[in-house]
Amino acid sequence: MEWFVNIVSGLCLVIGSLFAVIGGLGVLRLPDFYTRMHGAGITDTMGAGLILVGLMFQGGFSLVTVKLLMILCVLLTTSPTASHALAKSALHFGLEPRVVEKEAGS
Amino acid sequence: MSTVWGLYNYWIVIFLMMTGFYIVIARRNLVKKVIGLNIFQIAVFLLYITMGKVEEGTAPILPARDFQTGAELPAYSNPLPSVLILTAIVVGIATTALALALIVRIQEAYGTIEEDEILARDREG
Amino acid sequence: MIVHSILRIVAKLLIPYILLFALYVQFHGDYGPGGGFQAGVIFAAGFVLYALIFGLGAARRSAPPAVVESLIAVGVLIFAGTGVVCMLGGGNFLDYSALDHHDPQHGQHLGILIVELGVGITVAAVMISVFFAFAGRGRIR
Amino acid sequence: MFVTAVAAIIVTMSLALLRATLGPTVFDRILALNVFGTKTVLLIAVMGFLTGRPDFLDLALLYALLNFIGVIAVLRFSKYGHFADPELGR
Amino acid sequence: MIQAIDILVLALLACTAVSVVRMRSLWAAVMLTGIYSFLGAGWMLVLDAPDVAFTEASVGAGIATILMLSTLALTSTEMKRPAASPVFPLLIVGVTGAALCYGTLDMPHFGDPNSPIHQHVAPEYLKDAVPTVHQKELKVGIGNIVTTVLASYRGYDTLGETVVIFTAGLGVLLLLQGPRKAGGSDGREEGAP
Amino acid sequence: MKHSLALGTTLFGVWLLWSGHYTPLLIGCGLVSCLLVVLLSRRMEILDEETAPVHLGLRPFIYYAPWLVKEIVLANIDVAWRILQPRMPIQPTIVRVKASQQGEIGRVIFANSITLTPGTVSIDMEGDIITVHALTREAAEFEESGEMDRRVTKLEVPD
Repeated sequence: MEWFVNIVSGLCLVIGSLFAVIGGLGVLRLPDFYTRMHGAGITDTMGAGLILVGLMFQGGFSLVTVKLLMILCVLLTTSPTASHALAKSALHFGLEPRVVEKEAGS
Repeated sequence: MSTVWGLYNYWIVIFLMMTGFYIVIARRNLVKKVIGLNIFQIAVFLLYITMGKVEEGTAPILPARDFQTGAELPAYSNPLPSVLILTAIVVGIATTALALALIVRIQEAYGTIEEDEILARDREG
Repeated sequence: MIVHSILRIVAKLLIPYILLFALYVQFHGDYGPGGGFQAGVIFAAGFVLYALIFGLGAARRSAPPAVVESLIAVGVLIFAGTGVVCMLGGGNFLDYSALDHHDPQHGQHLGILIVELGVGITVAAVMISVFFAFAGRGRIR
Repeated sequence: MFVTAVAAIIVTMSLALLRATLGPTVFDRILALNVFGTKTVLLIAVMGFLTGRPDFLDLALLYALLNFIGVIAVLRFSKYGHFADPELGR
Repeated sequence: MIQAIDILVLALLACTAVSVVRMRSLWAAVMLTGIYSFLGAGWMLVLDAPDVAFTEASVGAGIATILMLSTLALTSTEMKRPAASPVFPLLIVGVTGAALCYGTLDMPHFGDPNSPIHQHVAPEYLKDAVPTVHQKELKVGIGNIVTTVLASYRGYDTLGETVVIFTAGLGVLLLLQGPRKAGGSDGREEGAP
Repeated sequence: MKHSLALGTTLFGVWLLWSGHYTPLLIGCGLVSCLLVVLLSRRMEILDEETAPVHLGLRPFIYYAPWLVKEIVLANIDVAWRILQPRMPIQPTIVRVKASQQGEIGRVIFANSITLTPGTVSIDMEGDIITVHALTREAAEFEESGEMDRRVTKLEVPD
């Protein structure tokens, strides 16, 4: 049982780390501000989520796990709100998103 | 080689301090100077904390047990630097607020926060 | 007109928990990391969030500046007053063992708790009123 | 595996730092700040397990709560240039 | 391994500091200061000082950035180009830094348990003093030594610090709440006392 | 009053979960703290059904969260794959989505869910029209299909 939990939590941690780095790459590589937000979204959901879930497996049934769960909840509430507020003020500031025409085929 | 890694922390901390120092003496903008002071300040905090660390040590909060194995951890880091720096941080932000308030007043009195312009206006009388 | 309803609702959800977290940090200073200094700053941060979302006027209505400014002094008085009570109890200034003659440990514990409370009140009040002072000052062109 | 996580977090932090330095707009910097805050939360959480003392998760919780305030403050400032008006919530 | 993390985080700190120097927009500089403070707090946690990390975290993320930004809102957000050449300041900074680095050669190495700082006072706090104050708590099994030292052993010191904060707050209020000199209110001070 | 009670109970539960030390002194401190926070919230006028959304019950966690997690994971893999490719095959698109929820909080859940799913970010919300910035055309089409909207609306109205 012990080794099973270890393997699962290890997997979560490693995959989460992978997604965090990919999100970071996205923040760096993507062409304009609005697309970069999607990169940040990856680190905030999958990266943070999987790493915290991996740690929860390590924590077992204890208050530590509860705290990790709360951190996850707070992150999942605040990070989209912050993103939304950020995008909204960028839009009102006059930063035009670069979009492809809807009719044009890919 | 062990010298390099053993003293690496001090060197980086000195580098940070000097960065802050450079901002304070080379930049004319008063807010930027306060930012430089802040960087210097945090570098000093880091210097103290570095000295308090003991190898194999753990945070000075009892009981020091490993979460998973339950084993007693061998040593505590030094609590004294923590105590000194803890109060210093809050005092630091209070004094920073005072400095910023002074800057706001300077802006209102002189219309600028660039050091050379303030001095020039003073010379004019 | 409700413009930033998402921000407003999430702030409404979060503010009570930030304030509670500050109080938690305040009272658990003996057991884990934390204490008056940290708690005061976090409490003030909760108020700052309120002021940022709902405006300075609303924040001033819910925490009148006169009350906050007098709390600055109250915190210091609690701290120093504890010391005086210790002296009245026959000990030295700030020697909390004198707070409880039968059980000096309990006295120490109580003294630390009260003193931290004083620190927390002062820090929170100073930070809130400093923020009010900065934010309330209009710009001069 | 904790080490992998810490390494990945630090790499992400440096990527975000690069974005904060490069800009080009103010909003890119704020985005980088936000990502950086999330990564700090994770770093603190993982460090707690790495040193065997996860009792300090309070710190991560604190960051998760306060990072939001920082971002909102920056936004508010970028939008209105001052703090006095109550428009944001109305 | 702690050492490896330590090296990486410190390198990031140094990079952040250098970018703060290079930023001309005060705005961006304030934001990078926020990042600097984040990293500083993380590093303090690595070095077993959770209390300090806690304080730095709450101050850096909660208040410092906001105060700086509100100052910028009242002054200006752009810095004018430095007029003087950077050679002279660099020289001063370089010489000072070199002297300090020379001084570190005599310092105890990082984490050395035999360094002088661990020989006096602190052992008394840790071994002898803590159980007497927190005997009851020790049996239960809990006690934050930092708080104990802060509030009990160094109570005078802490009282002094509190008074300093009190005075600084008073100073800010005196500076900013007085009558305005020129220009007058532009109507933004709604709800002022 | 109902909301005060709900908020106070939740806060006290959270305190107990955070604390981990159950001595009379600390529980007393917890009660006082919760009371203080509730009083302050009332004073701040932030205490209503939005602060303590009792009317939603546990439905969001049981019916909605698992589906959302599935969507988030799928979207994550898709976006990550696109970022990793050297040419980055993205087609940034802007679409407008109608939110059919009645209450504010339902709309907030909807907008935040959109943002949480990588590949789509809600960048503006006026009335019941949410502007969504999508990284790819597929993501945009998914939002336009309105499935998420229906699921969030169901949370508000019990069947």
